[in-house]
Amino acid sequence: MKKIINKPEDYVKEMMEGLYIAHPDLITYTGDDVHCLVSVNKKPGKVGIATGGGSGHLPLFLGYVGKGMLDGCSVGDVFQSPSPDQMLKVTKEIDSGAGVLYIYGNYNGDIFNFDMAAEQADFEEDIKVESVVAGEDVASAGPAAPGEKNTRRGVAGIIFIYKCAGAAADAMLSLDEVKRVAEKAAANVRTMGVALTPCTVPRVGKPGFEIGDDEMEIGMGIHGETGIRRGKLEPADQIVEEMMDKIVADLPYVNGDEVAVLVNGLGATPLDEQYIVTRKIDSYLKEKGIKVHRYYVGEYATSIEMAGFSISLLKLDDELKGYLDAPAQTPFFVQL
Amino acid sequence: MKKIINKPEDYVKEMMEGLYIAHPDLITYTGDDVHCLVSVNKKPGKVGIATGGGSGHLPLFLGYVGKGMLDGCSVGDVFQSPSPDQMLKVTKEIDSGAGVLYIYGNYNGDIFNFDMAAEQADFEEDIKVESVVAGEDVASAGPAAPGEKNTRRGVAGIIFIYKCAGAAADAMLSLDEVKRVAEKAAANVRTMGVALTPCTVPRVGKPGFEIGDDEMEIGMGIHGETGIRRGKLEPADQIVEEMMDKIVADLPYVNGDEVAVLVNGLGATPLDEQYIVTRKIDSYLKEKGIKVHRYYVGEYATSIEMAGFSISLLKLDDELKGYLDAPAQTPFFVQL
Amino acid sequence: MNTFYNADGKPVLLKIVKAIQENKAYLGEVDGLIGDGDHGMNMNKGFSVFEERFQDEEFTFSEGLDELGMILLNEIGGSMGPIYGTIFMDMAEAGEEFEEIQVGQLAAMLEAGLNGLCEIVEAKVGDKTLVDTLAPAVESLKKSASEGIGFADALSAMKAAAEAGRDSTKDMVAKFGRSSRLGERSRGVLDAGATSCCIILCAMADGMIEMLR
Amino acid sequence: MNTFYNADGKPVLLKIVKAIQENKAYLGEVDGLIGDGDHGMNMNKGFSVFEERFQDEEFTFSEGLDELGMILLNEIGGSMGPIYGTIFMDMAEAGEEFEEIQVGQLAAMLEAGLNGLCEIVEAKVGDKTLVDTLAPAVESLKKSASEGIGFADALSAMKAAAEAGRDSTKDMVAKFGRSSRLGERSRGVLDAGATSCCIILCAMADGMIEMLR
Ligand SMILES: Nc1ncnc2c1ncn2[C@@H]1O[C@H](COP(=O)(O)OP(=O)(O)O)[C@@H](O)[C@H]1O
Ligand SMILES: Nc1ncnc2c1ncn2[C@@H]1O[C@H](COP(=O)(O)OP(=O)(O)O)[C@@H](O)[C@H]1O
Ligand SMILES: [Mg+2]
Ligand SMILES: [Mg+2]
Ligand SMILES: [Mg+2]
Ligand SMILES: [Mg+2]
Repeated sequence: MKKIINKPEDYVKEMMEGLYIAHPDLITYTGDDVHCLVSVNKKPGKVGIATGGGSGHLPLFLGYVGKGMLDGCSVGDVFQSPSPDQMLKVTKEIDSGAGVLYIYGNYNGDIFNFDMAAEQADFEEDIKVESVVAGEDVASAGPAAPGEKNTRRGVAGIIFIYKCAGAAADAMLSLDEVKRVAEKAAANVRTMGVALTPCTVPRVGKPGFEIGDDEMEIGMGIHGETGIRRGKLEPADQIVEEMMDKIVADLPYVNGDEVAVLVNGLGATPLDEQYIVTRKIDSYLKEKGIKVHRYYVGEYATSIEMAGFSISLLKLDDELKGYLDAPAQTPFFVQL
Repeated sequence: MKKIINKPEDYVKEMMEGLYIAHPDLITYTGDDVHCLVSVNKKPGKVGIATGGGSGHLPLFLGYVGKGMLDGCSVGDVFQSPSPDQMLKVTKEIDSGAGVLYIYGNYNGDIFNFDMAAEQADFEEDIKVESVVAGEDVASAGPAAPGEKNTRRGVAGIIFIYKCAGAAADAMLSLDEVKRVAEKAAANVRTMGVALTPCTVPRVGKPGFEIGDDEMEIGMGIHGETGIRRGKLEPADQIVEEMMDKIVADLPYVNGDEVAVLVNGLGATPLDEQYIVTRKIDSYLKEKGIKVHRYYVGEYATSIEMAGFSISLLKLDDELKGYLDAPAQTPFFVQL
Repeated sequence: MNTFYNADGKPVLLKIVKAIQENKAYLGEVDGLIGDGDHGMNMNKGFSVFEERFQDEEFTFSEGLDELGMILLNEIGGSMGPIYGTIFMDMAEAGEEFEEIQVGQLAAMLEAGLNGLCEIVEAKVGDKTLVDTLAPAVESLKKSASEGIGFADALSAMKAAAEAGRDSTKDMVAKFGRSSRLGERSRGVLDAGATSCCIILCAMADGMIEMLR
Repeated sequence: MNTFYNADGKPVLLKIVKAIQENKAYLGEVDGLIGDGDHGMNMNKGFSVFEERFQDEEFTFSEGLDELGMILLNEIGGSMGPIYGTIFMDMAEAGEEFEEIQVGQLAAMLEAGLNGLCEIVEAKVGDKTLVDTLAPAVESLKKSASEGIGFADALSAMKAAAEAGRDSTKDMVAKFGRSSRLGERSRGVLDAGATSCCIILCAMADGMIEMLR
């Protein structure tokens, strides 16, 4: 394990301390617990939006707390959900009477813990909490049948949900309305990833899986969950084509649609490669008659130091476009 | 070589094409050459600022072209200076009569090529060009004796020079004044880096050097230039202390000074680790009585997929503070 | 010698805590083979918080289970917090009225824990999780109760069932959690959760046997 | 047979281009041992642009050097563009008035190239760079000129000096460029720039020998 850290057990605590030092104008913590991050900028009467999840995905999750996006985030150990208590602390701090929306990824641990926090907030604190669970990784499971639970993992596409819901809340919409917007974004986003190298959880000290020097795994999750295919590394254009075929067919995105595109580096993959990928996505979508409203390229949701990237598409209507384009200012996401 | 690319010889061209696709509101190119990047936002009468250098350092160099920072950038192959012709094209495009300032790193190839471009701009195009060369890596050489040439490498600290000079130009200062501000920033910035893993130039196909699984190299340059010490990997706090001792003693930064701090990831090092580093820098500076005006943490100047980080300090006076805090909007740097 | 008094619960709970603490490294090793190696650390966290907070307090068996369960459920996070938290809290709830616990009562408590778990996870027997330890332990106690077996013998039988359940995971392919990514390659080693569950059940049984009146 | 006419320069220039193209892979290998392996590609780029642009044109030796130098200097970038660009352009400038080139004239031209190079780089003989090839080649020509040696013999002597210079880099420790990071470990292999410079000088000599009148 080659990391610039002190004791592995202090990894998350020290990382969080560094964050508060670097961004005092935007974030702080509540309940005497550095794992309970909240925005310093409160807007009275606004619906609060909280997220949460394990560490190891910076800028996800906490990096999107600030103006125009999220209001709070509870942070767990690396790849471990935080506790209900921690989520409850965040919830109490960010509620200003209009209720709180939870937006988080579709993982067992997170669901257990955040459902409990939501119940406690409701019963004990009289805070109305609604939840929207992101599950848009097309490689992780088939689409949910009508009435069935979505079993797909939530990955980088959650940023689109944050952005749209955050802007809706910032526009002072009600909890139900903000939830509706979040659900609309969640329903219209699809993601797929590819991994080239594993990552190492500091407390564990060894890579989460092994992969050959010339191999990639298409569809791998951001904790190293199995993908849909492992094979020899291919040229960028070929990888992008395989991923785009799967993504576009899934919603499906069709001729005439307008989308936002997120090209997300998983940690060790240089921006250069992400732009090479962007170039191919653009020509692919042009050919399909799908218009790109805007691109986001960079590291938005990582797997510590994994090499690889993911592509997310969000289908836009006028409402979502307006919310996506609204300004925001967080430690990792600034849009004018 | 495990990279998401097509043909290595198309690496830079395709990366640039992706950039123009993703950021059409901010950047474009001139002279029919994707290597000649210019801002789409022109401010008549403003001093133009150009930079340039080899690829492989994204967001450096080109990612700082936009509003309030740079106006143009010529881009070479990976780790290779662009040509005088390319820099001249950029120069011609961004000059609006007030002259052009070149700000670039202290490397042989860049100096050869940009000095020639400057001469041609002057002689053939009647554009007045001044140059400020960044050389702030305290590990790369001793300080220049009075009247002697600075032989230090220019690394991540150049971003501070871009920012201050860019804001000065945006404030419509004259070429001489913008140059003075750039020189002041250059004189007050110091950087040092540490590398944990090598990077691979795509055209070359193998890592630039070898380093043990438990080793680091303190003081290494952003092309893999030899550092001052190779040794066993140490805890983050110890590494930071060694680097800060060298940086702080060099200017020197002293009790009562006010600084800006840049913690820069070299490519594969997660943000988490950069914040662990930030935490230690903060307590180190507090102990020395040096006040931090603001932190920048993230990937600002990389070495493709090298693991490691650098620390840069900029000593501020009221003038530099004003320029540093001024707003800017580029593909990779947005400040309100 | 056929009754465990709910009031005698404290040493049993502390024995469970101790067993987890002593097996922290071992559980890490087991999880390291096909998981990510953190199961010992994850388990140790909540149990040690309980010990620290309650070692100088008085509490019954069901109260102790409730407090431990609440700590796991509320404060620990991860998957193990809710999973073991649910098991212990549902056991506590089922047992809170009991003054005397005999085989049938313990069977009812443990079954409530298993049912609670099955409400929150999808894993079934055969999926290589802690369910493979807990389910046969419950079955064994229920069988002992219906056959009128003495408490000490029933506890021994339950330990044997839990151990057999744990060992059965060795030949299984993981369907849930991290190890499931290995598919067929997850066969051949124990499941970490099944192992920790067995440690907990055996420590509980040993603790009770000492306290039988 | 003691004069090379400036007007006969085209085949000589094309021979140099061809030599670089043919040695692209070899130069990459040499650079790969202690550098980054791109020297063949870097050199090939500019020389091939020259060939493409001028293969159907007429030009003298000094004109060809000037055009090649300008392409390297203006269009190629990197370090090799300015370095070889300067050498060729300064050679061209020194030779532009010559109609007939004899040993003394060639010595003067090459010395001008060396001087131009030394104005932009700090490397000296012994630092394991192309200077180690170019400097002894200049010395050899100057010596031949002062001793009145015939052109063909002078060119052969220059080739031998360049080759010896190139070979001398094998035992040196690199002081400049990428290989310098290896310190003592850079000893034992040739320098890439010294190798390409030798290839260029030898191709030039061979081309001239064929054209002597
Ligand atoms: N979805 C699940 N349902 C039931 N049990 C599970 C599930 N996921 C994991 N487990 C159990 O948890 C154990 C691993 O626990 P632990 O290592 O603490 O967590 P993690 O897998 O997050 O590292 C597994 O051995 C398995 O018994
Ligand atoms: N500062 C310098 N001064 C003189 N020659 C140099 C210098 N740097 C590099 N060289 C020469 O350049 C050669 C390497 O060229 P090349 O591989 O094309 O460039 P790079 O080192 O950028 O990969 C070296 O073998 C050496 O002869
Ligand atoms: Mg884990
Ligand atoms: Mg585990
Ligand atoms: Mg090179
Ligand atoms: Mg080279």
